[in-house]
Amino acid sequence: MTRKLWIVSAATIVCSGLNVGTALAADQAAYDAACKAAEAARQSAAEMRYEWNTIKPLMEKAGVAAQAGDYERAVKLCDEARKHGEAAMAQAKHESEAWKLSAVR
Amino acid sequence: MKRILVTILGMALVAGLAWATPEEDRQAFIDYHKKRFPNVAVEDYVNGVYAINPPAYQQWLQIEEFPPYELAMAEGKELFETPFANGKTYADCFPNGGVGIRQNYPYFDAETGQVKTLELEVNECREANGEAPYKYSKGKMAAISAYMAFTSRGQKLNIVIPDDPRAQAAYEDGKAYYYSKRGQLNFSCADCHVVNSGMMIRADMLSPALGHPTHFPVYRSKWDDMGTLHRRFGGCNKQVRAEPLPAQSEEYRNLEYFLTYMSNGMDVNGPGARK
Amino acid sequence: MASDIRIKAKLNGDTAEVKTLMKHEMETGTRKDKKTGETVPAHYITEVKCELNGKLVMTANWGPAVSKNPYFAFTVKGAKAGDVLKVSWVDNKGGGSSAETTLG
Amino acid sequence: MKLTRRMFMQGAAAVTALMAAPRALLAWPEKAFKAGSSDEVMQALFGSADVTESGSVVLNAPDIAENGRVVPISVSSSLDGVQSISVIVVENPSPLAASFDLGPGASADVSTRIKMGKTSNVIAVVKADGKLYSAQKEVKVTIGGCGG
Repeated sequence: MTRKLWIVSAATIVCSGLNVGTALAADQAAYDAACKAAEAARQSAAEMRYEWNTIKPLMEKAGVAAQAGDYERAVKLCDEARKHGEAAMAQAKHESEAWKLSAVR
Repeated sequence: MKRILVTILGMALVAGLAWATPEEDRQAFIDYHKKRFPNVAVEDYVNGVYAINPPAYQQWLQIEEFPPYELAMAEGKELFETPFANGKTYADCFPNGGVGIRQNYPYFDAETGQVKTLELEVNECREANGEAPYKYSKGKMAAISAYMAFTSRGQKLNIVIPDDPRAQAAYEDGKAYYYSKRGQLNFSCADCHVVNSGMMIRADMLSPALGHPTHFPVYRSKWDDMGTLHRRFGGCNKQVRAEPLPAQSEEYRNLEYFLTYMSNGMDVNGPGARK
Repeated sequence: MASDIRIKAKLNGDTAEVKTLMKHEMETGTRKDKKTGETVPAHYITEVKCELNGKLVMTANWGPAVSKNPYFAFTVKGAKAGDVLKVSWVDNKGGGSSAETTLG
Repeated sequence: MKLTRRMFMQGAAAVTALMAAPRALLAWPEKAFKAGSSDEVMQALFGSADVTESGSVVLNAPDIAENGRVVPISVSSSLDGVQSISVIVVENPSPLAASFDLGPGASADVSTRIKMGKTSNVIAVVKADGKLYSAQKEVKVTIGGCGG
């Protein structure tokens, strides 16, 4: 699995390298990493049933930016998506007890 | 020192809450609404926001002259009465031939250990008779649900939480869902419909929680369409910027279990028309 | 099949109060489909005719600003039990439907 | 209730039958429905924008529409010889919403539900004995956020 991913990333880097030069290759990798981290956070939040509906649109925007070669923006958007995912996880953890204080009694 | 005291008090409350029975919850829920809207009779909450918003009530009465859900009801009646390919009908799947039974849903099914909703059983009936299931949010499911609710109008909601830890857990789970903040806006269901009911959110008045499930499914002008209770749950989740869960997911069924229990004893008056 | 015109008529002396509800999209022609992004073509009822015992008593001319699943209520004088009230519509695409009820 | 459903597109025969059917009242007033202002609507419908406001025309509409997609409207009149009732939403892109031609036996009392894009004056125009009378009312339309 890890190996496969490595090969895919390597291939991407090579492709990018061929097309637009090595300067952007690192950015593609940075985008891939940021995107992976965001997706992991999203999935964790979703498993807790606390996913925010802001995360997927941010990642979609990031994908569009990456495709257009704007890796800086793509990484930024992925980072934001990851932060939303992490905030959702924190919310889930907090609410698992906090809700009891707001119940009508 | 003060903070410690508050914390201790808070913990005591949390501990105390764990012991509230569903019936105590329901009584507290009604008392809350009586205090919040002293001029509204409990039985009027079946009309949702129209119980607390007189100008909107007047327009609603005009819509009720010939409510758009009657088209869905007619479709639902026809679907309900049309036999499946194997010759059986919905009437064979439900108690009392499926007529006048809405008030008993959702219920806890000891066999599966799950909360069963009316819509879930409509699809179980279809599949048991070799038919493809309907989608849960709208369309034919909402039409059948509308017809079955109509045949139950005036019956009193009678949600039972049996002496079974799994049933109580399902109720507690639904209650937790109702009061937990979620989404980017960090709102719970209760933040809008309990704490702030009657307040305006932009141009809309927030409807009170008591009586909410009595009038579903609804024809919503905003949708220009019919929708089930779970479609509305999804809409509420989206509005606080949370990803909605699938209609008939365990969480939504448990939520319906809790929320409907809160309205126990009130009349079924679905289907409804809402803005 | 379930009717796409529903009629409720009530006789008060010689006055019939008629309420109708018609199943129709009433597309304005300006709305965009959320999925495809394409404009949904205009599709709306243009004309509703109401006849009592075959005699035209009312014609409603509508544009796309009439709400989806249109509601239309009117009253007719000089009606009696047993009279047949017919409501029919045509739309801008040439579709149409009709339904009738006997006053009771 | 007896029901029939016809699709007029089914064949030329049906179309011909429709054309041949006796039609006492005027055809659908396309020009009035396509008009972009209330004056143009009046010109197209009546050939005149000369209208008198009258207490004998009663327009029933909400002060604030619960939802602009479904605004209940009713118009009635105590005038004699009412020939038509028209409903104009001044601020809609196509202001004419509906126009009712009354035949013998019809009372001057109609109700329907209309769409309103934004806050607007709604005008009810009643044509009686060849003259035009009107009533108007502002209906506020707010942009919804949540609802229900």
